[in-house]
Amino acid sequence: MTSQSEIRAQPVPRPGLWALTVVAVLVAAFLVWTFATSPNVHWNVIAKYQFSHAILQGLLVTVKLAVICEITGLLLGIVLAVMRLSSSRVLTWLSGLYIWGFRSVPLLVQLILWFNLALLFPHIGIPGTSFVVQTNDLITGFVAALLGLTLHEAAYNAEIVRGGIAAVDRGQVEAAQALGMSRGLLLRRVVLPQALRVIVPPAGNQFISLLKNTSLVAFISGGDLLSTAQNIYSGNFEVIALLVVASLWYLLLVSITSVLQGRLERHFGRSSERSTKPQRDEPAPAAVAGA
Amino acid sequence: MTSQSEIRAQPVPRPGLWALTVVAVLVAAFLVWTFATSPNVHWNVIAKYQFSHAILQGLLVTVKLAVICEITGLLLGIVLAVMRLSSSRVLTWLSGLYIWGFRSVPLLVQLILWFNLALLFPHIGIPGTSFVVQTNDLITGFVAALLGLTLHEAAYNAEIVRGGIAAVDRGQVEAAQALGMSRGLLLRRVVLPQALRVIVPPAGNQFISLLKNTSLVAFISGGDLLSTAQNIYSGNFEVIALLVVASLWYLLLVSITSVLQGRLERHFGRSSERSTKPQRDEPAPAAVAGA
Amino acid sequence: ALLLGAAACGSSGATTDASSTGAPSPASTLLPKSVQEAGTLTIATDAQLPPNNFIGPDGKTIIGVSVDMGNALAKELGVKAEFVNTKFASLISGLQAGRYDIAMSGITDTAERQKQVDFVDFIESGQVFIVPKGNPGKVDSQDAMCGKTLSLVTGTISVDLAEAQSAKCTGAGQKPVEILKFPTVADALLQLTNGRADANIANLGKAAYQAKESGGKLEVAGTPFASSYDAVAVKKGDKEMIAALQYGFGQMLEDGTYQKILEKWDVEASAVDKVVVNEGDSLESSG
Amino acid sequence: MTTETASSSLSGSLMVRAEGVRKSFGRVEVLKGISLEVARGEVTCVIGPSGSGKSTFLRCINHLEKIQAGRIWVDGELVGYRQVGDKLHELRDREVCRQRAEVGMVFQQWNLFPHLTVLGNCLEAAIRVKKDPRPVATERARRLLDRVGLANKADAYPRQLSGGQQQRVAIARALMMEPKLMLFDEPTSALDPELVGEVLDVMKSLAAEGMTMVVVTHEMGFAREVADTVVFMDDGMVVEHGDPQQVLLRPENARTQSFLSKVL
Amino acid sequence: MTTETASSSLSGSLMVRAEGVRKSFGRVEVLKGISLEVARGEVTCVIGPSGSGKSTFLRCINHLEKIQAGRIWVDGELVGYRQVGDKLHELRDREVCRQRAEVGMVFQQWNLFPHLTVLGNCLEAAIRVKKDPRPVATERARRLLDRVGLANKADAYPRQLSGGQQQRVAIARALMMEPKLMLFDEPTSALDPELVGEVLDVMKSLAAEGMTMVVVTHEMGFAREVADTVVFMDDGMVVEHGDPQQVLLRPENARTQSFLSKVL
Ligand SMILES: Nc1ncnc2c1ncn2[C@@H]1O[C@H](COP(=O)(O)OP(=O)(O)OP(=O)(O)O)[C@@H](O)[C@H]1O
Ligand SMILES: Nc1ncnc2c1ncn2[C@@H]1O[C@H](COP(=O)(O)OP(=O)(O)OP(=O)(O)O)[C@@H](O)[C@H]1O
Ligand SMILES: [Mg+2]
Ligand SMILES: [Mg+2]
Repeated sequence: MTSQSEIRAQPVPRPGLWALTVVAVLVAAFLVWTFATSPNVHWNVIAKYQFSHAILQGLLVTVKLAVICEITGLLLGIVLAVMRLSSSRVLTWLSGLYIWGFRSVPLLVQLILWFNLALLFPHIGIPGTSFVVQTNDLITGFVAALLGLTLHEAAYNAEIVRGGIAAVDRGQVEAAQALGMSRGLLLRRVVLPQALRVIVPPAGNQFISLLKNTSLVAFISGGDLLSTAQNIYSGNFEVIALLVVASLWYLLLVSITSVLQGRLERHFGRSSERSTKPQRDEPAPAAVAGA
Repeated sequence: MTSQSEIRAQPVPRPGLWALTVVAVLVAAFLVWTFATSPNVHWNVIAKYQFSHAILQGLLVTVKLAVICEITGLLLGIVLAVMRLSSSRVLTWLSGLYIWGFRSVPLLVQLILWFNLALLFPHIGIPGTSFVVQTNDLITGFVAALLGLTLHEAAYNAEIVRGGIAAVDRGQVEAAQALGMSRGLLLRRVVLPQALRVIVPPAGNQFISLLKNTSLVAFISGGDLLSTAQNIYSGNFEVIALLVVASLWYLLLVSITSVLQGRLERHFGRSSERSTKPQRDEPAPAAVAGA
Repeated sequence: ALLLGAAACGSSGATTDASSTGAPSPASTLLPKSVQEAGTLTIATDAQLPPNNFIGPDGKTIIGVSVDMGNALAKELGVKAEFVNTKFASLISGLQAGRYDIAMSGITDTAERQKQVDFVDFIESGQVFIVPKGNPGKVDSQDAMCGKTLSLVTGTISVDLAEAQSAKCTGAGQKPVEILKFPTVADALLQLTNGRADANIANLGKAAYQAKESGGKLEVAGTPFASSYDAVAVKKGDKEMIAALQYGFGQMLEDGTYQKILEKWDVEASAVDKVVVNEGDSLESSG
Repeated sequence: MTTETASSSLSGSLMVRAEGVRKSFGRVEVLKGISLEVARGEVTCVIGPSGSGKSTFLRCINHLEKIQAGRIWVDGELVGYRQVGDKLHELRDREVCRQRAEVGMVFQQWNLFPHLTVLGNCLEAAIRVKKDPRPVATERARRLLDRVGLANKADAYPRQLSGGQQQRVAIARALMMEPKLMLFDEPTSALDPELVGEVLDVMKSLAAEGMTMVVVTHEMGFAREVADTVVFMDDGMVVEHGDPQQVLLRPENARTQSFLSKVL
Repeated sequence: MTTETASSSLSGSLMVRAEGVRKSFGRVEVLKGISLEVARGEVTCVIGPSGSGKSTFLRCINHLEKIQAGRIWVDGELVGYRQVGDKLHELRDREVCRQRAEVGMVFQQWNLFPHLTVLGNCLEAAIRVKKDPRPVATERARRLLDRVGLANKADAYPRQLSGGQQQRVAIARALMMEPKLMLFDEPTSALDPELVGEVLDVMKSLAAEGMTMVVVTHEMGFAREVADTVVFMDDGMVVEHGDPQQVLLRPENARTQSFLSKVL
């Protein structure tokens, strides 16, 4: 009887989908081709600078700043998020004030203020001791960049982490409390590992923004990737070529980030899946949402 | 019997917390005071420019661009997120490609490429018709800014929305499907309203970043708030004063955003709370997390 | 120099179809047809460089040498000048994309840049130092730069000069020049006020103006060295435009408009006798 | 062709007909050839140990899962596919939705929409899927809520209700679509014992009115009282089926016997 | 001062003593003066309708909720406060944690840590709170898992287990802390009937070994068989308490009677 047999159904024809795909691929190919063959895009210049010492130096600065400030900014952000969610009014308020202030002041302004701290405090010393340094010696461009980027990232990451913590099931906290775990312990061992599932996608965004934001160190004489490219083109006027050089490196950096982000998401998504049913490997939660 | 009586316990003394608060308030007060009284901060200049026509004009450009591109970027981002999570490989891949590309290329580069599209296509026309326009006439600075910012925001928002959708309970989708809701309907009426709870905090971040990112339109001769301030200080060398002017406006903009964000969070957080118990008004999920 | 003849050619070509415009002035027919038709000369400038091109005290109008020169030029050529404030990156790419007709932004003519655009050189000036009041770093000559910190603007020839000097310093067993680079003049000069840097290098006209504007915090030091041309940037090979500009400048030099503008901004010392094309390298080699 | 005609004629009196339904998740086969017939107006209770595939089978009837082999008809219409000659064609989203709209489903975890009021939960699909005018839908919703004893909760949000109340709203929501068939997946197992009665009462009255129902349940009392047929599933197969007296009180199969001894 | 001495002497044989416990959420009073005594080694079952405050009371014993009036002592020690003269002082986080560590609690929704394996769930608090050396803790964890019949699941993640298995892990996790008192909040109500037995069996064996337990449950069979005392709560008050035979079979209070008639 045929109706007993395996189901090998004709899928619903999706001419629209295929048309869209073909159009998208054609458009992308056309853009890439036009770009690649345009006489206004000087590939010889791009080739010359892609691996030049100055650009690589800038790349290094960008990566170094971004990685360091991601770590420090995330740690400070976690502290701020926990303060924000704490039961102490004072801490909530302090953290709210910080987040408000550092999300408000443009990063550029912050960097310039830190770099020029000597305008406000020519010397920094510890009162009562003879320890006094010239502010300008203490706050080098790199230090100013670290400070500015860390404080800036912390404010944004605090919001992201707060969202993640709020999404963790309350039962988890109570179970940990019932086992006698202190607040710090339950936060570190129970809440944060589970919050990461929600935190990772926006944190990925934020890190990529950070990679780009390093270019503001140009204003404090730091030589990151993008501003190195800008420095070079302001000398030789090869604007498009140098921007392509920088963009290609960014494509690489973002690719690496995306791969890492995907790994983290799979790692935390897998173990954090709540399930009331045994041994069920749920499919991606919203495969249902699409065409 | 005393043990029957109301509990009015002495709270645990928290000298550390109070010390922290006092130090934080003192430091903040000291910074504000030093800043306010520093001879290097020219309050008369700040007062002169705070409400000057040029600055207000810049503020308007910033707000206009940010609001329009938040809307367009969020809508496109939702489409991309849904594509990303769809069961169609092709759509998933197209959306992934888009997100990768537009998160990678620095916004600055995108803006410059759009603005100078004429380098690649001097004329734009519809083949087969006589409709042809000069690309430079079509792509004004404002159009280029809208294009660039929208496409950029869409990529970031797509990731945020994807995270939000993934956090919605699968049972909700199935319940909607079982009622015969089509994919579009269940997405609009069931999934997205609930995803917003997780989406709002990072989306708030993203909008504030967008407010700041409008300053890149300076590269395509748009006059936003921050670059107007920069232009002015280039002429009169009042760097700090003009940056303060811009920052004060940003403080106002971010305050408004934060208030709106808080409202949205409360709105969506309230109704989306899952609860297996009747009539329980759960306290903020992680008030437990703090000191 | 190489383009002078070609420019003449171009101008004669333009004359033939001048009949289409309403303006009978022979000068207006020199401009490329598209500019004639539009009636405006679109000039790109990065308004962050006083006294050449910067935002006036009202906070929005672009003023300066470039603006006055551009307006006068346009008048000579029978069109209106329209200034667009933009950052350096789209100054050049916009020129190449045909969005702007010319760029006037205190641009220095160098051999390397001539590969991308053509220059009509109309200001010649040597470089001097801008230092904090009293010149605490004692930077008053190129050799005095050794071991000192200079805060410079990216993309200006001052960076090349400082780097060359730094090499000389180390060659002579002295400390190198420490170079900080900033996107705008204001950001660079702030480091002099802030005490982080000892000097900035700028051409004489700009330096004098900036010292004056600083309200006594900064002053000019040293005698001018390393002369260079400030130029109008024109899309590479736009011979008609070059010819038109040369004609316009020629008229302005003749009737004294040119000198008056320079005097207005206190930079008359930077005047040229004759406007030339792509001659930047000739001064560099001599400087 | 013959099959098509055969099935049509057969299913004249049948609301659900399943033939050799197989379903795997990855490499694990969860349903191993389920055949079942539910006549119009009949109540069928499905019992069986956890993991035996009861929920999966119910979900297949509503095409929430795609089956790998076999066929399911609801009211004579093939679920999820259109047969043209020998070939099967997947139905479009729109058609699948139409089929699902005609079948009501109540889940164990109720799954009310938390962002809508009780009334909103009831109206949503009626207005947007069934395209009822709002006044008509509201009128029906109030009648149904009254019937499940929640007339006064129309404006409450789900989180303000007890589990038993939420489950009754879920039933009203499903009934709003005026389905020809109701599927219940352990509708009382997440409820406190005291609340179970409320929900079972509503289901009994539905059965009494002649609604065709397939109910996965562990409430043996309910099965005995209401079911026309009891189906015992184990390990993806129908092990025993028949009228409740026979299956529940005199089971033949050893597995059924051991299961019932634990549950009763 | 007198109270202090009185309570100390009284509680010599008492594991839990609650006196006039009141608890409100906002304006709603949920516990309206609960007094209760649980002797060492005794099993107390708390029954009552939904919303009567059973869970809230259990949570108060573990100081997961702060009470507004009254006192609770566990093993003679005031929960959550230190009394100095007439004045109460809140305990520091560290001391509250120590008190909680001595009381095991098993929730209705089991609440295992999804990111840790079964063994990891058991070890976490033992190593980090109780400060047992890892080998000692691992050794004990394996013994306990063996005891609840899950020795072979040590490396599985919670989501790979059935509900009954997860609940048994939750019990093992609580026992890892070697508590003097175990609190169970409807430990079987989220389980399928077939799985309930597994969990009740473990609890019975615990009771047999003399563990003091307070169990909120709807399993009347269990209460009858295992409990030394049954407490019936309604609307935030203890309505009836006594030995199971009396409360369950010959309830005096009308509310208890009506409740039991529905549940049994
Ligand atoms: N989406 C899925 N992916 C993988 N396995 C699944 C999925 N859904 C169900 N299963 C597996 O299929 C089997 C049958 O599951 P099903 O939920 O149908 O059982 P059940 O009889 O309803 O059990 P219960 O009484 O626990 O609800 C189980 O082993 C389950 O783990
Ligand atoms: N955090 C809270 N905020 C507000 N109200 C609460 C909270 N926790 C409990 N309640 C209310 O207190 C009352 C008692 O709740 P509790 O959970 O203790 O009841 P229960 O007897 O355990 O009921 P069930 O059998 O449903 O678990 C209920 O009306 C509940 O809505
Ligand atoms: Mg099931
Ligand atoms: Mg309870």
